[in-house]
Amino acid sequence: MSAVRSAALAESINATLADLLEQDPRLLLLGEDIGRLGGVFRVTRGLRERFGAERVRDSLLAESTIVGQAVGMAMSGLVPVCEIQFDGFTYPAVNQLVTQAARIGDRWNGQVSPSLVVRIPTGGGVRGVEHHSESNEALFARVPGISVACPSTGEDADQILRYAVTLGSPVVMYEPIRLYWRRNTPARDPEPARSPTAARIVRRGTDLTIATFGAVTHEVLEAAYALSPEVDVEVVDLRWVAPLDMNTVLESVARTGRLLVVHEGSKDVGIGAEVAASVAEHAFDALRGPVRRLAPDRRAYPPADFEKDYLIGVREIKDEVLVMTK
Amino acid sequence: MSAVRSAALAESINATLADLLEQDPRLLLLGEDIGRLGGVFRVTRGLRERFGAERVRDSLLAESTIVGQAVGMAMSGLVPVCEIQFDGFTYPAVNQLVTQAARIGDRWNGQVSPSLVVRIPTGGGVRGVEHHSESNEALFARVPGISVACPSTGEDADQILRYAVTLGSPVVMYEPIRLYWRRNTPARDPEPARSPTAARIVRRGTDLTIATFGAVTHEVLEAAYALSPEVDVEVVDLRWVAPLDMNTVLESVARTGRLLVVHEGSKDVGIGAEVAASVAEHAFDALRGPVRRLAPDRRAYPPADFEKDYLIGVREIKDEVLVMTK
Amino acid sequence: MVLQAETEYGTDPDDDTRRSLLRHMLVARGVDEEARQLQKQGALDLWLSCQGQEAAQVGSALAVGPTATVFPSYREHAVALLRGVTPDELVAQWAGRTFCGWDPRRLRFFPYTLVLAAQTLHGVGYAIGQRLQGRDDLVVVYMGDGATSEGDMSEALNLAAVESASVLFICQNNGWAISKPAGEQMRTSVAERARGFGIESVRVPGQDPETVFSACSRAAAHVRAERAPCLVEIPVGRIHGHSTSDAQEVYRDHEDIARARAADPVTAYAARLGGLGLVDTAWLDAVDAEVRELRERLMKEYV
Amino acid sequence: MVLQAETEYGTDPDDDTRRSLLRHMLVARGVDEEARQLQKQGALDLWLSCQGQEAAQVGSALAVGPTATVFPSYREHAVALLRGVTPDELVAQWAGRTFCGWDPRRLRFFPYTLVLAAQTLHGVGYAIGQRLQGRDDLVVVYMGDGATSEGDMSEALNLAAVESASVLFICQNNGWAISKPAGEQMRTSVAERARGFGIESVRVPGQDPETVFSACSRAAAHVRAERAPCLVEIPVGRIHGHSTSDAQEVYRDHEDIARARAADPVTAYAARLGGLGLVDTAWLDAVDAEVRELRERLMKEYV
Ligand SMILES: Cc1ncc(C[n+]2csc(CCOP(=O)(O)OP(=O)(O)O)c2C)c(N)n1
Ligand SMILES: Cc1ncc(C[n+]2csc(CCOP(=O)(O)OP(=O)(O)O)c2C)c(N)n1
Ligand SMILES: [Mg+2]
Ligand SMILES: [Mg+2]
Repeated sequence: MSAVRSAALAESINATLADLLEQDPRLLLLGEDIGRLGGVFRVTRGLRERFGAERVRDSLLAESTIVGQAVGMAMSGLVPVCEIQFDGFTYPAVNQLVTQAARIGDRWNGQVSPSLVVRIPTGGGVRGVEHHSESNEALFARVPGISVACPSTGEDADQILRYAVTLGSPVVMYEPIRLYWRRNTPARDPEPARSPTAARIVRRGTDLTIATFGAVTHEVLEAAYALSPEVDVEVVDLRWVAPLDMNTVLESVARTGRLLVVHEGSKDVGIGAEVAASVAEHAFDALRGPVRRLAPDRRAYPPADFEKDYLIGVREIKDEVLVMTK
Repeated sequence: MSAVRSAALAESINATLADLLEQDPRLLLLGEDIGRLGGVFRVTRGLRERFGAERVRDSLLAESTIVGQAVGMAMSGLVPVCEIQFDGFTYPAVNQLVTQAARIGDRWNGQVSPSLVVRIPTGGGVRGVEHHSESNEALFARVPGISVACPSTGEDADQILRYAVTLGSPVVMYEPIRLYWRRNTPARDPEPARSPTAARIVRRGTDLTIATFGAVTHEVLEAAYALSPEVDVEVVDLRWVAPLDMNTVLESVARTGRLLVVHEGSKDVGIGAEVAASVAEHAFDALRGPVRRLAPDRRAYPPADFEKDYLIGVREIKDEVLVMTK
Repeated sequence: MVLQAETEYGTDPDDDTRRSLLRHMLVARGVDEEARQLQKQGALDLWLSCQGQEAAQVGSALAVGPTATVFPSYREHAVALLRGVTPDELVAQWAGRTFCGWDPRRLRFFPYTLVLAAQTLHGVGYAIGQRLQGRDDLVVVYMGDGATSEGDMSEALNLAAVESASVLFICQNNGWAISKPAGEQMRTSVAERARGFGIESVRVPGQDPETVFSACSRAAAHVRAERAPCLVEIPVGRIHGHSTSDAQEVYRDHEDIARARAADPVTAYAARLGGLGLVDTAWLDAVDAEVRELRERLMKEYV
Repeated sequence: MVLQAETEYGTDPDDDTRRSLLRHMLVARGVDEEARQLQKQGALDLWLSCQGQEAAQVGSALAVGPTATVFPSYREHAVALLRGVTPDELVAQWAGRTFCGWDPRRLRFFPYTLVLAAQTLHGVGYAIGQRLQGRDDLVVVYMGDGATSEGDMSEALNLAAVESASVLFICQNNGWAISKPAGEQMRTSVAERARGFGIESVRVPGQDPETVFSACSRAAAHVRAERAPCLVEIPVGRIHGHSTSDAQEVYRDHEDIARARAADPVTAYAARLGGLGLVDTAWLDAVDAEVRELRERLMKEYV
C-alpha cells in the first residue's frame, strides 16, 4: 500500500478559514474557545490574532446560543461559520438548527438564504471520555434543509467549506478528530470529484463497491490495498451524506455488482441504511449478492478501553469483503 | 373493505393512563397543559381531577425541563410519563433524552434503570400550522438506549404503554394526531402480536409485503383491501420502529418475495431505509424484485394547503403496489 | 430600574399620537374579530386572538418607531398591522397558504416564530450582526410569559447582556400560557429575571396605551443611547382562549374571564379619548368605515 | 440575601471539623497530584484538576453533611473523596474503564455529568421526586461558572424556584470556562442571576474552607428549614489548565496563573491551622503518610 504525506486536516481547515476570512468581510467564526485558545483542537489557531476578536468570536458556553445567534447574524447579512466543540455536545443546538436554521429560507419565502456553517469535530479512536467520540452525522442527514458533509481529507474539507459558505442554506460539516493531526494517509486515485457536492471514487476497482465517508475511509482504502490483487475493490468516498450523491454509487455498483457500506456511526437508521436501501431500490438488477453494512451495533460508544471492539478496523473490512466475494 | 368502530386512540390512552396511575403509585404524568386542560388534544382529560395535581403535573413551558426533571424523578424511584405537546417541539428536549435519559442506565452501571416514557402527538393531515404536523420518529430510532413505538390503534397503544412503564429504559411513543378521535378504521386480522415489542401482521397476503406503522397503516390497509383479489397484499404494522422486529418482516418477505415500506416521515435516512436495507441484506435471495419505499421526499412539511401533495394517500399506495407487481 | 429620567427623552404622546394609538387599536380589534369569524366559518384553520393586548402592542410599536426591526412571537397582530402588514397578508399563514404572508424585510417586521423563544436568540444575533456591519438599529423582540421558561430566552438575555446588544425585549404577560397561569410559571417577574442577567427592565401595566407608549419610548431611547439591552414587561388581559381551538372555560374561572373583558383596553381608550374630546363621532365613524372595509376585503379574500 | 441570621443555625466549624477540613483538602490535593502524574505517564487519558478549589469543595461538602444527595459536575474530586469514593474508583473513568467508577447510590454522590448543566435539572427533578415520595432530602447540585450559560441551568433555577425544591446549588466560579473568562460569560454574578429567578443566594470567597463551611451550613439549613432552594457562588482559583490537554499559558497571562498559585487554599489553610496550634508536625506527618499510601495504591492500580 502506498501512503502519502500531506497537510493535516486541521492545518487545511485553518488555512481555508483564513483565506475565507481574508476574502469575504461578511464571514465570521463563532464558537467556544476558538479565539484566544484557537480551539480545543487548535484548528482556528492564530485566526483571532490575525482577524480580530470581532470576527473570530469566543462564544458563550451555550450551543443553542451559538446557532441561534448565527441565524440572526445570517439574517443581518453575515456568513457565520460556527464550531461545536465536540459531536456529543451538538444536542443543545438541535432545536435552533432543525426548526430554525433549516427552515428560515422557506419561512421567509426565499427572501433570506442563510449561508451558515456548523463545523463539528467527530468520531472516536482517540480514547475520548464520555460524549467525546461520537459520530452523529445521521442526525441531521434526515432533516430537510440541512446539508451534511463528512470530508476525509483536507483537500475535500477545503472544497466543501468554500462551497458551504455560498450555499444559502445551512451546512453541517463533520471533521474527524483522529485525522486533525494525522499526516500519513493511504494514497488515492487523483481523479477529482465531478462537483463540490459529488462523491469521489478514490480507488477504482472491479469486484465490489465500498461506499464510505469520514475517517474510516482511510481504513477502507488500507483494506482495499491489502486485498488487491485477489479482490479488486472500488472505494467511493461519499464526502456528503446529505444530500447523497447516489448517482456515483449506483454507477459504481452497476460496474461491480456488489455493495458494502462502511461507517463509524452506529448502524441502525444510519447513512448506510439510506445508501443500501437506495441501491436495493435502484440497482437491484445489477446486484450479484446481498448489500451489506459494516457499522457498529446499536449501542452507546463505550469507555475508551473498549473502543477497539466498537470501531470498524481494517480487519473487519477485509473479512467482510472476503465473505461477500467468496 | 370492512370497517370497524372502536374506541378512539385518545380514549384508549386516557383509559390506560388512568389504569396505570391507579395501579402504580410511583407513576406520574408530566407535560404542558395536561392537567387543568387535559392536554391540547384532551388525551389526559379528567386525570388531574381524579389523581390530583401532584401526579398529573402541568409542567413549566420548557421541554428540556420536562425530560430533565423526569430523569431526576426516575432516579428517585418514580416512573414519569411525559407529554411533549407536538412532535415539532421535541427538539429542546433532545439533549436530555439523547445524552441523559438514554445513557443513565449505562452511566450508573445498571444501578438505575429509568422507566421513563415520552408521549408525542405526531403526524399531519389535520391542516396544522408550521411545526404541528411532523413525523420525527427516525430522530430517536437511531439513538442507542431509546426505544421508539408508533402505535396505530388504541389496543396497541395500551399494550405498548403498559410495557414501556416497566422497561427500565426510556421509551418514546408517537401518537398520530389524526387518529386521536377517529372511530372508524379498516378491519384487521385478529391474530395478536407475538410479544409486546413484536410487529403485527394485520392483513395476511401472498403477493407483496407492505411494512408500515402509525396512522398511515390505515391507508395501507384500505389500499390492500381495494387491491384484493387482484393483488393479495400482506400488511405488517411494525408498531415499534426501534428496536425493529425485523424477524416478522423477513418471514413475511420470505413468503411474498416483495417489499414495500410506507411511512409518513420523510424518506431520507428514515425508518424505511433501515427496513429496506435489512431486507436487502438478509432476504436478498427471497426478493423477486427491488424493494421500494413510499414516503415524502426530503422537504419540510408544507403549509396546510399543500399537505395533500405531501402525504402518502391510498392512491399512491395502490399505484406503487401495481407497479411492483405488474 | 435605572433608566434615564422621563424628561430626558420626552416621551409623552401628543394628541396626534394619541389618536393614532386609538386608530391602530380599533383596526387591530376589527381585523382580529373578522379573523375569529373566518375561523368559525372554516376559512382559517386557527387564530390566536390578540384581543386585550392591543394597548401593549400598539403602544410599544408606535413608541419604537418605524426604523426598529421587530422579531415577533406569533400573537403580535396589532404590531403587524401597524407596521403595514395587510389583513390578508396577516391571516395567510393561518389559512394554510404560506409560512409568512408578508414581506419581512421591507416592513422590518420579521416572520412569526412558532417555536417558543427561538426568535429571542435571532433578535440578539441580528443586533450583533448589524453592529458588526456598522449599523446600530434598534431590535425589538416580543415574547409571552410562558415562553420565558424556555432555555433560549435565558440564553438570549445573557447574550444580550454580555454583548450589550441594542435589543429591546418586550414581554406581554397575559397571565396565561395556554392553561398555565403565569404565577405558576415563575416566582418573580420577567422584569426581575432580566435584571438578574444585568439587563435593565421595567414593568408597566398594559391597559393604557399611553403608559405603554411612554415606557417603551423611554426604554427604546435608553437602548439607542446606551447601546445596551432593556426589557419591558407588560401585564395584559387575555380576553379569548389561547387560540380558537382552546376552550378556556375548562381551566379559567368565569370571573377571571369577565375581568379581562371588563378591562378591555380598546373600549376604555376610545371612551377616554372621546371624553377628552380628542375624538368625536365623525372621527370614530370614519375609523369604523375603514375597519368595515378592511373586514369586508378580508372576508372576500378568504371565504 | 435574606438567609436566617448566622446564630440561628450555629454554623462555625469546631476544632475537629477544622482538622477534618484540612485533612480532606490534603487528601484531595495528594490524589489530584497523583492523577496528574498518572496522566503524564499515559495511565490516564485525561485529568481535570481541582487544585485551587479544595476549600470550596471540602467546605461545602462537609457543611451539607453525609445525608445530602450530591449531583456533581465533573471536577468535584475533593467532594467525591470526602464522600467515600476511593482514589482508584475516582480515576477509573479517566482511565477509560467505565463511565462511573463508584457506587452512586450508596455514597449519595451521583455520577459525573459531562454535558454541561444537564445535571442541574436532574437534581431538581430528584428533589421533587423525593418530596413526592415523602422524603425531603437535601439535594446539592454543583456546576461551574461557564455551565451557567447553558439554557438548562436557567431552566433548573426556574423549576427549583417555582417548585420550591430543596436544592442547594453550588457554583464554583473558577474564573474560567476553559479559555473564556467568567467576566465575559456573564454581566452579573451567578448569585444575582439566581435572585432574578426568586432563589436566595450568597457569594462567598472560596479561599478559606471555614468561610465556605459557614456559608454552606447556613444555606443548607435554610433549604432544610424553608424547603426552598438556595444558591451559593464561590469564587475560587484555578491553578492548572482546564484539563491535562489544556495549555492555559496560551490564553491566560502569567500573573493570573501566579496569583492562583500564590492563593493556594491548601497550603494557606495548613499554615493557618499550624499557626493556631490546631495541628502539629505529628498530625501533618500522619496525614502525609495516609496520602502517600493512597497515592502508592493508586499508582500501583494504574501503571
Ligand atoms: C417550544 C414550544 N413548546 C410548546 C409550544 C406549544 N405552545 C404554543 S403557544 C404556548 C403557550 C405560550 O404562552 P405564552 O408564551 O405566554 O404566549 P401567549 O400564547 O400567552 O401569547 C404553547 C405551550 C410551542 N409553540 N413551542
Ligand atoms: C454542553 C457542553 N458543551 C461544551 C462542553 C465542553 N466543555 C467541557 S468543560 C467546558 C468549560 C466548563 O467551564 P465551567 O462550567 O466554568 O467549569 P470548569 O471546567 O471551569 O470547572 C467546556 C466548554 C461540554 N462538556 N458540554
Ligand atoms: Mg401568555
Ligand atoms: Mg469555570
